[in-house]
Amino acid sequence: MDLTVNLGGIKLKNPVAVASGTFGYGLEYADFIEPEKIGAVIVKGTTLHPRPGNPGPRIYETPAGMLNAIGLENPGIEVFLREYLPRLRERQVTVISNIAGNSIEEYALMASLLQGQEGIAGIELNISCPNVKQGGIQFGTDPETVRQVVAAVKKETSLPVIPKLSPNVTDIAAIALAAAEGGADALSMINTLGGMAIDINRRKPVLGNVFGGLSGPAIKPVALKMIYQVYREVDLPILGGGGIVNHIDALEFFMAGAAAVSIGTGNFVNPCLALELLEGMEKYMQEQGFSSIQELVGIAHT
Amino acid sequence: MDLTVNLGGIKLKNPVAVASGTFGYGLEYADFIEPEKIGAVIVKGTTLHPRPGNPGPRIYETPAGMLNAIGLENPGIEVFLREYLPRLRERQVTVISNIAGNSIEEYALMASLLQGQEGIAGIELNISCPNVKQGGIQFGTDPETVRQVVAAVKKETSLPVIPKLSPNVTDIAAIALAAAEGGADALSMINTLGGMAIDINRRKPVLGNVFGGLSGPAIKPVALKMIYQVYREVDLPILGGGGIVNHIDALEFFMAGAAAVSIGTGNFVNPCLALELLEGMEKYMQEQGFSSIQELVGIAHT
Amino acid sequence: MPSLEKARIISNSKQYHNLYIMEIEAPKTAKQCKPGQFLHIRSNPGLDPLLRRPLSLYDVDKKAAKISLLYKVVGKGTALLADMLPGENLDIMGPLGRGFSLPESAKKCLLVGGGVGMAPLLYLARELRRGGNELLVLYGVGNEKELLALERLEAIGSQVQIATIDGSRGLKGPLIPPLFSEILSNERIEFIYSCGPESMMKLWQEWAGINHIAGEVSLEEYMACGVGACLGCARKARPDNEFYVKICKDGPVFRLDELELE
Amino acid sequence: MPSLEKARIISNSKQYHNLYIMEIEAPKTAKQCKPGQFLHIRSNPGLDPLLRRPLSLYDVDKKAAKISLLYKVVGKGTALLADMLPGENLDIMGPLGRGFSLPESAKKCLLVGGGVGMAPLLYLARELRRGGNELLVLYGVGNEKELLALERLEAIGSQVQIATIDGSRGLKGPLIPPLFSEILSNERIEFIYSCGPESMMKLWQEWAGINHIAGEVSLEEYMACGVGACLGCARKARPDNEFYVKICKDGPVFRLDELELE
Ligand SMILES: Cc1cc2nc3c(=O)[nH]c(=O)nc-3n(C[C@H](O)[C@H](O)[C@H](O)COP(=O)(O)OP(=O)(O)OC[C@H]3O[C@@H](n4cnc5c(N)ncnc54)[C@H](O)[C@@H]3O)c2cc1C
Ligand SMILES: Cc1cc2nc3c(=O)[nH]c(=O)nc-3n(C[C@H](O)[C@H](O)[C@H](O)COP(=O)(O)OP(=O)(O)OC[C@H]3O[C@@H](n4cnc5c(N)ncnc54)[C@H](O)[C@@H]3O)c2cc1C
Ligand SMILES: Cc1cc2nc3c(=O)[nH]c(=O)nc-3n(C[C@H](O)[C@H](O)[C@H](O)COP(=O)(O)O)c2cc1C
Ligand SMILES: Cc1cc2nc3c(=O)[nH]c(=O)nc-3n(C[C@H](O)[C@H](O)[C@H](O)COP(=O)(O)O)c2cc1C
Ligand code: FES
Ligand code: FES
Repeated sequence: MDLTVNLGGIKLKNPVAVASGTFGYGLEYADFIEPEKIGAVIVKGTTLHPRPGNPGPRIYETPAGMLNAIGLENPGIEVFLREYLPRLRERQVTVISNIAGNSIEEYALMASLLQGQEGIAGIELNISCPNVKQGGIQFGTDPETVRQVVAAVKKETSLPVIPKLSPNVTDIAAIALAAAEGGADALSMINTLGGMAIDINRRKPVLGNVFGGLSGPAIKPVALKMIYQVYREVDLPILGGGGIVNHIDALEFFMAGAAAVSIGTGNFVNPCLALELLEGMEKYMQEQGFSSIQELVGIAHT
Repeated sequence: MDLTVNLGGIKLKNPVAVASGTFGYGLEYADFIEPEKIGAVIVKGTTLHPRPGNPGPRIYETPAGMLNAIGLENPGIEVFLREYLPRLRERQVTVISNIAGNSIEEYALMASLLQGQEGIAGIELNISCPNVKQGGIQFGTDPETVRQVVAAVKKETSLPVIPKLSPNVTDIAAIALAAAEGGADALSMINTLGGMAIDINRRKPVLGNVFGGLSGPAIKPVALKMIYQVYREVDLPILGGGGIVNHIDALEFFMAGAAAVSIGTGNFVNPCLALELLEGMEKYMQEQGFSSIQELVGIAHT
Repeated sequence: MPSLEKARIISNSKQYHNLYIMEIEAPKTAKQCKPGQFLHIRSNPGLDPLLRRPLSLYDVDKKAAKISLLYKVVGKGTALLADMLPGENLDIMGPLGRGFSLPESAKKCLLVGGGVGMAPLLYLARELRRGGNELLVLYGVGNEKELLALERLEAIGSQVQIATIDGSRGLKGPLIPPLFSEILSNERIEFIYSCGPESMMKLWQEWAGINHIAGEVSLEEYMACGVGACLGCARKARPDNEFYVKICKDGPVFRLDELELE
Repeated sequence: MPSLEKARIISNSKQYHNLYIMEIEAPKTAKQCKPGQFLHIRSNPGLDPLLRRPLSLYDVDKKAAKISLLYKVVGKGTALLADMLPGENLDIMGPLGRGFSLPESAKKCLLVGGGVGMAPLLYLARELRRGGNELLVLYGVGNEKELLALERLEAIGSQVQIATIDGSRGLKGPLIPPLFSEILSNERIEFIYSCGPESMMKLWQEWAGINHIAGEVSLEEYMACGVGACLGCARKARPDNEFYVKICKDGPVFRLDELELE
């Protein structure tokens, strides 16, 4: 059974990654699951300078989903490289770095800082975080800006670059095409949907940041549709995710066109999901007579 | 306790409506709930000519939600006026007609056919149905087209006109503003999110139409956010809905800025919901010392 | 007139493998029931699963206001049903849909039920017998342990012929006309009722056509509203028809000459 | 090292009103437990609710590999827990978080537990007593029927003082320092532990400050991951701090001098 994937130049031992922001810097869950066995660990979104993040409450459960407004709390890229990366390298974890900038220049600068760092397999560009007001969301909603960000980053690094697309747009395919034009090696989709909740007792928005990002099974149908659409229109491998909590969900994503999948909220429900899901997929593939995961990619289109 | 609402010129005896497409032509549920007691019955989306709708499967359950791709099956506006409206009029149901056209002219023509028809309290403009390829969705995603459709309809009718906005856009406030410029009397939001599901056994999209619209509790956080945003930027009453299944959900919508709410998928779970929910709201208002529903509208903003 | 009711569960237990029978007390609902109709059931108060699930009226005792359901656990909704305990309330809506029609004068009727497709046929058999009809029931299952309705069918005086896939009882093989050709050649069937996998019913539809026998079948489709309000449970009566019938309202029972099975 | 485990439920029953005690057998987990830590529990296999729920270690018997949980039904997750039956499996993850610190040498400790806030304090009391510490427990509830931990607290040899809102037992009033001023004036408290509503703990923090007594409190916040991976359970240690602590990893237990309560 061949489960390896080449995701735009990143060699994955298996096609299941854990999504940025849901798996910390890769070792927080190490008591429960060995991060080096996971296809790829996409670490918490990192910015040039440290960020304290948003005031609480930062998370809230919604029907079959959750809202988060972490606000990109992180210690900054230097601390990441100095303190976290060496430990991940030592354990031979396949690390994809996730970066978010306030300007095209900042994205480029961060890419140059990652260039040449041993132990980083690729860069996921968070151009779609709904919880940061400067930068963040607007980068991901205008095709021309997306093209420019990707191009600027590609200039600074030889690492595979994977822009992460926001679903909060009218035309996801246009954004995906722009990312391809900018030189993206693969696409990651989807990030969270914009959402909010109100506390009827306090009569106020629940989240400290008012708005947050919706993730979890609730958004799975939206993610599948966008991946299905982009698969038809853009010739780049897709790292697909949004609401995956079991192997059946994951299979849906492969069939819609994802070359690999990412698990976010599902890790909170079951920290061993990334590997358990793999077993379920293998069983399905065996039973159905598939010998390579590639055979499943986009199969629902034919 | 004052529960009456003036929704852009439509007088509602209470602020709870049932959403288009989920309550048929108003009498299908009459064995379970008296439609004349409901704030407003928004009838199934109607087109100029009869439409057979999409091939099945047309609906599919998803986590805390459902997909539908009915494809606007309806007998056409003439049959609606001749066969269904008289029965609703007889029972004194507050009817809001929901129309969908293939062109601006068709919207205008349908508005003129509704003009002067006794028993119609207002017109909801479906400019956001994701299941019709001609017309339908694209009308709802371009601000200038939205302005034109609304203006064209307003020219033909003195009935209150309520465009129903699609959530599948980058900037909902821009669409809402365009609708206001076109002369909208109120806004209805949100329609379903685009989505899909895949049957891993058949390895095909589940729905006959491939894509469908996602509704139900899963989308509530998205609906609340969009209503909260539009309430801040546009001075029109909002008919808010998306995922309401109990009175707490409904209260969230009022607090986010909805002047009235609509129940769609919730009717399938509990056909008496529209009235039961009202009881729950009244109880909350009594306990918390509110005497009019108006006092709750937008209260989470202050 | 159908109603919404919180019915009390009297019993709910596994019969064999994933097959369960639940008995409920439903005073408002029971007295309205007709064979072939269904109840639309909420399997849990939460949101997963969200929608109601349709189940046929397996047996109805109007005097005692009792309804029995025969169901197979196939997914989340039916699994939650299986977990419910006597004494708990079941949120039901019904009876819904167009049921079977009963002959005006006594006839010789053939009932063909495959697996859990027997669910709507037992109550039908009971009512047919009450009307003085003569019944031949063809009952097909995987193995004999799944013949849950057998005793009741015999008790009401129907003649039952069995087919099992594994040959553990009756004829060995699938519930299709050729398997019963001998038996049927000696019978003068006037009406056929069937419920089960559509591919099986299709073969019986063809058989009925050839033999000029009228009949009815019960169909399935995903449902949301159950009352014709959402237009979700649509299917074409015939492939070349432009318009769609709704299983919940136009059916679930259809005349054999109304549609083409797939 | 914490683990994921399917623990077997030994007992689970309502004690009073919405208060329940569940006892589970958790061989992998029990032996790792320290007072003040918590288990992250999946209340159902479905998606509603989706996330795990944190519950404190109410009591732990390492030899028997048993853990007790004391919980109050407040919403969907705890309601589903309350429905679980002995023999069923409970999906637990833990023990997680930083627990209470135990004094190096025996001390006179004050434990202040309000309502279900007593949950983490009983096991703490047990371990403190094992270390030879002397305990004064202030136990505040609405009415005496909620004093679920009382017997166990007394059995391990703690001195317990009670406050009830309705005056049904002990002092009448809320669990705040003034109510106990007389009792406390005669005691030489060297360390204070508290868990309960934050507004109450804040008053005890002030009291401890005035009396130069060190101590620890256990805090709550919505949680997703429970291990410091999502950064969801953040709060500021002090209003003017720029950065946030995480309740699940930096806590749930904090030293009184680490943060300012609200
Ligand atoms: C009018 C009517 C009467 C019925 N009567 C009975 C009965 O008496 N006893 C009984 O056991 N079952 C009956 N069914 C079928 C029953 O409704 C479904 O098995 C049930 O809804 C499945 O729910 P679930 O949540 O357990 O499974 P799900 O998780 O919803 O689905 C499990 C599997 O079954 C498939 N499935 C679910 N519902 C349907 C459907 N309506 N049509 C086709 N495939 C479906 C799904 O695709 C999936 O593969 C009836 C259906 C209809 C429409
Ligand atoms: C470390 C830790 C240990 C805990 N130990 C215990 C214990 O031993 N016994 C016990 O009964 N409870 C304990 N709790 C609280 C318990 O986790 C919540 O009551 C439970 O998660 C509620 O879940 P639910 O689904 O029943 O309620 P929900 O439906 O989630 O919520 C019901 C109500 O409670 C509020 N709420 C829910 N969770 C929290 C939270 N974490 N913080 C603030 N408000 C919340 C909601 O806003 C809502 O108003 C602990 C919490 C933490 C963080
Ligand atoms: C708590 C939380 C924090 C997140 N932080 C980030 C982040 O820092 N960068 C990023 O690109 N995506 C972030 N995401 C988005 C996830 O990586 C993922 O794209 C999204 O949650 C959808 O997948 P899911 O439904 O499987 O969770 C975060 C999501 C959650 C729930
Ligand atoms: C089965 C179904 C059919 C629908 N048909 C229409 C329609 O004809 N016209 C329309 O404007 N909206 C239609 N909608 C959208 C609903 O009116 C409503 O806006 C949407 O479902 C979100 O609300 P909910 O989450 O409460 O269902 C339909 C929704 C469903 C589920
Ligand atoms: S289920 Fe709604 S029309 Fe049949
Ligand atoms: S719950 Fe995730 S960091 Fe605390």
